[in-house]
Amino acid sequence: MKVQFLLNIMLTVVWVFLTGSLATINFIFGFLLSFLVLWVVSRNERSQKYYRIAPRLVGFLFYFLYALIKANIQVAADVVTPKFYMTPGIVRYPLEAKTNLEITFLANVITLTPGTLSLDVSEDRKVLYIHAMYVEDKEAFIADIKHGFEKRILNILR
Amino acid sequence: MIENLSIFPILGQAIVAVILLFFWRRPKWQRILSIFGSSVNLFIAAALFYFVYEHGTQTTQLGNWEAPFGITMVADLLAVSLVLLTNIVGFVLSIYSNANMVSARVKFGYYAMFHFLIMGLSGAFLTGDIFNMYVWFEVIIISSFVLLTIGGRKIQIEGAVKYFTLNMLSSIVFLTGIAMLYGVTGTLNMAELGRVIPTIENTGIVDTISLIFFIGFGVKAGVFPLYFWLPASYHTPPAAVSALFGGLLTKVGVYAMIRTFTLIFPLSEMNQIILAVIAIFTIFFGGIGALVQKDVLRVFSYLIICHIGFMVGGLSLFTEVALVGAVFYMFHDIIVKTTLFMMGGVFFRIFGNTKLYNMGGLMNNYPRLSLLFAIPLFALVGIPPLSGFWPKISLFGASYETGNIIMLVSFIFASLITLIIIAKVWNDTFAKKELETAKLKQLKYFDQFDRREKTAMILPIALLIGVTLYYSFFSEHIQIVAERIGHDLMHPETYIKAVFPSKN
Amino acid sequence: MEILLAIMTGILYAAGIYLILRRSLVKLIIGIVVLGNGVNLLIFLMGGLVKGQPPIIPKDSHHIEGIFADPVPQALILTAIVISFGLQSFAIVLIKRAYKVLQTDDIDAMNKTDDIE
Amino acid sequence: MTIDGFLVYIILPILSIAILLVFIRFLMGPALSDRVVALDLLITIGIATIAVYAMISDQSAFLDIAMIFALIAFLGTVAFSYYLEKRKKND
Amino acid sequence: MTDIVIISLISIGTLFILLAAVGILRMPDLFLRISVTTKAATLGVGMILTGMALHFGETSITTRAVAIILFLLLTAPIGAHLIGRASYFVGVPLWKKSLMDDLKGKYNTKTHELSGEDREGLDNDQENTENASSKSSEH
Amino acid sequence: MSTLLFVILSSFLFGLLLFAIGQKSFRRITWFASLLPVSLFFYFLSYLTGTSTGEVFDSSIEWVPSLDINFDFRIDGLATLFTLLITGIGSLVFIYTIKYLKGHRHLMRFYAYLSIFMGAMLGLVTANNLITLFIFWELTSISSFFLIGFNNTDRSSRKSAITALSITGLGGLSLLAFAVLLGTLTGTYTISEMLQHPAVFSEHPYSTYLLIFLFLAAFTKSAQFPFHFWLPGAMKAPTPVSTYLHSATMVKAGIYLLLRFSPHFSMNEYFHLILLVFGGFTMLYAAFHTLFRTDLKGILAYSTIGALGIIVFLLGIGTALSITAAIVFIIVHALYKASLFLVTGTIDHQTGTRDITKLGGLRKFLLPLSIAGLLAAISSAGIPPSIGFLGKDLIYESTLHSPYSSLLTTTAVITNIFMVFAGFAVGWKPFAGQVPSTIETVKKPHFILWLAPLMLAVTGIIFGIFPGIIDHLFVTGITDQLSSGTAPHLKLWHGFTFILVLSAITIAGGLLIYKFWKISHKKERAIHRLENISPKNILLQTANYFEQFAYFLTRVFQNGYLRRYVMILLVLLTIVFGVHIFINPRIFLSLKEIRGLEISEIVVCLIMVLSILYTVFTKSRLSAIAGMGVLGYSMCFIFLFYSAPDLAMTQFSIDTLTVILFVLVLYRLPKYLKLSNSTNRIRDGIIATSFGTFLAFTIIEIMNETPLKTTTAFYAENAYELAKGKNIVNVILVDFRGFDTMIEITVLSIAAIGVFALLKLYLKKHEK
Amino acid sequence: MKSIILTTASRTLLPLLILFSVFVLLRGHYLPGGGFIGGLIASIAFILHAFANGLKKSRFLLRIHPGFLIPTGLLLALGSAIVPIIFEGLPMMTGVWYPETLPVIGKVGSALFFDTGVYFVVIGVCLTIIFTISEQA
Ligand code: NA
Ligand code: NA
Repeated sequence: MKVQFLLNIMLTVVWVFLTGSLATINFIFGFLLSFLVLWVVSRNERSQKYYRIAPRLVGFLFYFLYALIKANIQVAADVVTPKFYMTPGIVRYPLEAKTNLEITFLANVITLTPGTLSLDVSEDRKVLYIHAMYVEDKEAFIADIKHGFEKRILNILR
Repeated sequence: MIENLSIFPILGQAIVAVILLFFWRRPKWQRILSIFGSSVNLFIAAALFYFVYEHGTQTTQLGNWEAPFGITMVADLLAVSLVLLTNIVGFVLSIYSNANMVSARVKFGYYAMFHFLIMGLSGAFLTGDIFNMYVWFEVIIISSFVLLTIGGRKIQIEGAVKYFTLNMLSSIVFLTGIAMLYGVTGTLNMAELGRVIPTIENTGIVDTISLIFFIGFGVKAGVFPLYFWLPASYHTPPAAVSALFGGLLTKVGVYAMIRTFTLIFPLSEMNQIILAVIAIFTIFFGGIGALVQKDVLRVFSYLIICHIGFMVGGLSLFTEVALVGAVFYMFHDIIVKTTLFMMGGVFFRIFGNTKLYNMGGLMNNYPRLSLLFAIPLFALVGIPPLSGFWPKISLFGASYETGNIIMLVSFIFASLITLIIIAKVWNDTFAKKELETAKLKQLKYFDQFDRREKTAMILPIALLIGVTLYYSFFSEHIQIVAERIGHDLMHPETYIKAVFPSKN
Repeated sequence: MEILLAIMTGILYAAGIYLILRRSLVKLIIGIVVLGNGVNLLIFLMGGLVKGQPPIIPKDSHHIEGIFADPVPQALILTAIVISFGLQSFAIVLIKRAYKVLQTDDIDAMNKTDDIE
Repeated sequence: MTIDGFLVYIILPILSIAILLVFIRFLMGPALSDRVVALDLLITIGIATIAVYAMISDQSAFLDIAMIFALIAFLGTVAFSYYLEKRKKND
Repeated sequence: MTDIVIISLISIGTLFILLAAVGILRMPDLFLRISVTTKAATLGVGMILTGMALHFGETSITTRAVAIILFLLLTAPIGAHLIGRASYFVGVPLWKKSLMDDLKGKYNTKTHELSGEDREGLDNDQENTENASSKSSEH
Repeated sequence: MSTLLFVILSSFLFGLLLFAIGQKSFRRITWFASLLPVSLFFYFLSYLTGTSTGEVFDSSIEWVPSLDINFDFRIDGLATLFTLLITGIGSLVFIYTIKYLKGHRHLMRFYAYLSIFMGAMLGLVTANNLITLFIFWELTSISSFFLIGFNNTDRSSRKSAITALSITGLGGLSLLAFAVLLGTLTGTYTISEMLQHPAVFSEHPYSTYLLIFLFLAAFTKSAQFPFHFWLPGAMKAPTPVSTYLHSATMVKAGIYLLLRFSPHFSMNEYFHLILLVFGGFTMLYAAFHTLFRTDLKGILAYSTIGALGIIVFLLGIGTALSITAAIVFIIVHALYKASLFLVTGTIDHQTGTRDITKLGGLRKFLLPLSIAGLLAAISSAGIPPSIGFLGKDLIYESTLHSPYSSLLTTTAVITNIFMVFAGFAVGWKPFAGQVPSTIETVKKPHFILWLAPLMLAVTGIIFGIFPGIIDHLFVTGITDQLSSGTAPHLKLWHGFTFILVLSAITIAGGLLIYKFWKISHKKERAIHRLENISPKNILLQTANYFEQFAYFLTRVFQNGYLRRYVMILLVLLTIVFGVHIFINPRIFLSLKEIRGLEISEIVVCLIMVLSILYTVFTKSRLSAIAGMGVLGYSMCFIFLFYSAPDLAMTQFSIDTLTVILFVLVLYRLPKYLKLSNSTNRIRDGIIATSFGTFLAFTIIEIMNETPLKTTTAFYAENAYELAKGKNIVNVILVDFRGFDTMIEITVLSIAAIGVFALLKLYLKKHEK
Repeated sequence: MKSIILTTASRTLLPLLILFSVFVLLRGHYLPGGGFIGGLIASIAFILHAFANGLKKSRFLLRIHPGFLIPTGLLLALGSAIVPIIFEGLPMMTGVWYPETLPVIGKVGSALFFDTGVYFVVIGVCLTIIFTISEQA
């Protein structure tokens, strides 16, 4: 129920963003509309925990931006220089994340940072296969993600 | 109410069609609703016809936007006559479909498509806006396309591919013409176009655009050398569909030609020659095509083409008398061709196929049916005083009036070859001895039909034959209507005045 | 730019026509789609080209002043696009059905309709 | 230099060049996937172009186009991926 | 002052986009192209949109810019993931200088199921598809 | 309703009524059917007193006044003569048929056709409105079609029926052309009123067409060379039909028409000349052909053609005398020929054969019939005191008093010699001599079967003995009406004149031939060898070639190849644009503002061009679709650059959807083969390129036009105030032109339902 | 396609897209958008859901057969067009407006209902087509 409510609020915010009108009536309308939409789209959605999102979310955002820019520069250097310095490969990454949401979040964030691409999740949801540009040291690469993104994401989502 | 009068035939069909869509899975209900809806619509169309006949052209300015700002629907006598005929055909075919259309097809929207198609036809006749006409044409194409392919067998699909491609192309051509017309005139209202076009200095481009329209409509009308889709597809769907197509679809093209070439681009001498040449070739190729066919439905298909030549030829002569003939011929052809294809359905039920060499014995086994069927066949030939004869008087007369003896000879050729072909059909289907063909086991044979089904098959044919006979013996009525239409067509001011009551 | 777009329209038509004249049913439909684009561009051109002035009445005004793009062709194109979409989707499905029934994509193999037997 | 001038004479040309480069990849392929990726990137750059163009012509209405691009562009990618996998399965 | 911020945001964004474009052209295999492009372009577009929002300085436009960025952040990685996965699946080859391929042989080609077991050199019919020319994958 | 109209319609109604009654009930009332012609005969007889003195009876009922087509009837001398022939011979035929076709499966149908035919024929000869006349004319052709094909299961009957219908159909259409032309030129369809426009018939430039159409109509109906051949074929009909239609009445319709219009054309020299030539040739040709037939009806058919030729020939002479001769000969011929046909019918009915070589000595079994045959033969030979003698005398008198007297007289004499032969061959030969061994005995016929021909034959003799009857009743009045001269009075005996000598020569010659000429199958076959050059064969062969040509042409054009169909359409369009460009080189630019090109626009266009080329030439289907997608997306940018955000959005979404659709559908299709050869590709490329080029030029030309866009201005002014919307495009879509949108969503709905049905509906076989 | 990532993401995207589609629908009268594009976006939302979760689940989600939306939308559009005939005796499709301006939506009139009808028809059409094809595929 709570999840529904949170989602509802989230969508209301999106609505307000979309319409760009901060009037109260718009919030109410957005809320009602989101409610309706959620009613339309939710069947058998299991409820999840959504507490404590806000502060960690902000922290995460900054970390993400940092990673994004750092990686972009690394890749940029490789792209614009004539020779390729990269050492690409597909890495088997054992997942800590359990739920679909966690996995998806993680996978997307990994994909969004330059140089890495989440290819697929195994059937048993224990392994994420990642294509990466710089994997000279596989263990270091895995650890980097483990302590970087995955930890932060799980902090937010759990 | 009067403001909306000319929209009612469209609205009526639309409502019936939408309601039918709600009864998706109930064929029985659909059948009843369709017949009921068709009869209501027939009544509406008749009332509209009567009103227009008595009180002159009616217009509906949709959205209450004065022309040319909105879309104007114009119910002049030509349009309402065609709408009335369309609804007559629709009514009888909705009865006929009872026996001809299996429930499986009905469950997949046959009746809704059917009413949408009739709505499209009515719309195309009534609209006074050239782009709106395009949209109606698309309704016609897509619904006929669905009707053509529904439950598609091999040959149906093949025919549909041809039908689709050429008709789609014709729409593109039509739209190209509309775009260019808009580029030149800045308006889409047909009455306004009629006023603006004569003021355009660059007459060359206007002529070219008019020819583009001609080609676009020519495909729909089935003129030479654009008719190829027609014989390739008309014989493939079930009889009720063929009948609807055979009677009405090509006529929309002819109607559009008549409308554009009288109202928007009155025929220039050059275009008159082009139309005349095309008409003559249409007659010739339709005639010889029909002559060599061995399937009765294909014979009828080619005859459609051949007879389109009468209408286009009439238009090309471009006098009032000629248009009277063309219009009268069109009225006649709608009814008779529909009847013929419905008869084709009966043949199919009796013989299991429609090949001339596989039929026979109808006259000995079903004498009264034969007598009934003889009427449309002879009407088609134009055996006087049946309906096909009357317009020929005007058409022949117009040929003399314009000194176009070649056209006259073509008309004679068309009549003669039709006569020979129908005599052949008669001999093969009716007169010849019945062949010992094994009755198709997978087909419900005519004699196995119960009374209701037989009535559903024969009654609509008889009704249309009644209309034919009315044409034949009360041709004065039709002639008067045709003459008024001919006069209106040659004097588009009346049309323009009806659309712009305040100006002028 | 007008000339460039006029030429583009010509190219679109030409390409559409060329594709329609191929033997593959798929190419035929693609050709019709391309032709549809050509028609749309043509309609668009016929309204006259105006840059950066969409036919939308400004926020605080009750009507448009000055130069603006002709909204009529735009409305026509919208209608045309939608209609073509309907027809095209049906045509695409027809390919599917045709392939199922006829086991071919070759239009030239579909020549049985006009046999005189 | 005004922002408009800067956008018209520097940014738009660069974006156009970027688009061309991506389009070359689209033409080169070699695999269908390469084309799909190129298509996706083309649309993304298109969004940027729209944003720039909205600034140039001072028409915020154009942003809505960008919004639609952003939302549904990737559906094409989804479809092509679907296609690739389905095909493979049917082989 | 804002102008400078705007111009630099837009310029950097544009450069990132150019980078993505060059990247997609230069990178030797599909996965690298995906890796390079999705993010660079997203970042670039994001920056341009931010610049634009600043330029207009209206709430409604800012919100829309934010919405677009959100949409992109949501959809871009999913698209990349899907096409990458599908491409791997149909046998689009890795760059020959790639160091490793942990995914090799993990797909069950019949059911598309992906195993997570870390076993190597098991029965794999991936071999064939990998060497298949990229052209054949198109048809 | 006038009585006359009712009388004519009664025949039709009677015919239709018979169909309603049905075969079973009809058998019981067969006799009743004959009441119709008999009572009609007496009805028309009642007019005779008036018409013989030149009185005319008009009646008129409006039918289609706006076309000036009405039931105008006029009974004058000519009409009375024909109505009496029609109803008189009709009565005998009706009665004769009762026994002749006794027990026939479709007797009802036969009487129905016959009644309808009689009505049509009566209408034809009494109509004073040319269109009405035409209507009845066509009805006679149609009833003839049914009667010839009466034995509908017999292939050759059906074929003959079609041949006859085709020929007479052509004539009918010519008659219509003739009628409409006359109507156009004179402004009326009333035949008698047309006389008031004499110039039309001889001086008007269209008078040639008048002649052509009139002659086509008359010659086909009245079996003149070269259209005569349908008549021998028509002998497939039961003999009463041959008697009635193909000798006594219907074939005379053409003659009637010529007679009716001979006053109109009296000033047209070609009218007479052509009649003379065709009539003369026909009578010679046909009379000669009688020598070679072995079927009694075959001989009769050719002698009928000959007789019709004689009448046409007489009309061609065009004097009062010759018209008198024609009138008399019509009566003569009707009487003896009907009689001979009925005699033949009875012989056939009793012996089962009509082969003259197998018949002989029948007088032993069929004495009354043989008397009828002999009397008819005498009349046909023109032996006094039969009316035939009178007729022949008049013919010779006419030819002798004509410009080319020796030529015409010789022709007439030769013809008549053969006619004498033919009369005796049919009327007497089967009864004379020995009974051949093939015939053992012949059953006595029902008395009607000999009484009917006997009555006709005897009438011929009576009229011969008392020529005053027909002179008084018909000839004088009609001749006065139809020609400017006065008719001679009929006499059996003119004294010893040159004409008598000619008569003697004719009779003697004919009898000599009869005596010495052996009719045999061998000779018939011999003449059949000449058939190759007969009009019949030439025409049938032409028809055959035409059909082959038609087949060929149809296959060439309707060849089943969609691409050809498409190509024709496209080439036609290309020509339209091309001609426009070359005739009207207005292209080069007076564009007021040619905007500068921006790099982004160039790039978009470049991408468009490249993606088009890619779409066209790629070898992978999916890549083509991706290319198509790029093309659509580029279109979005054009829409974007030129102020159409709605379009850009829609284009983008639709494009994406279309791509998805394609992708979903296509993955099952086989490989995209390169199917066309390079010649085709080059040809198509040329078509496509020239079309595109011409179109581009045309577009540039149109862009120079600056129309006044009042509508657009109105929208800009009122979209917000009146329609409450600011996005004008959307306001147009939902309000100004909302109806388009309404229909558009209907189209979409139909398409969706269609897709659903197309993919889901599979019919079982019995559900077709 | 079995992808946990796509499946999960689609659950977020679905409401987002539908919300967006309503947004586009409502503002059409003032800014680019309208029933047609709105309908397209909504159907794309469901199509995406179908790609990610399979047809069965999408159908289940929709509750009704998408084909049912077609006549519903048509009836709505038709109704809004007929209203002026029935109630005011005006020509068909004449705009009938509620005099007050409502918050968020703006002016409410027959045009809005018409556009909503379009919206439903488009959803119905797209989903019918795509679902039917996918089922057969
Ligand atoms: Na990455
Ligand atoms: Na409105």
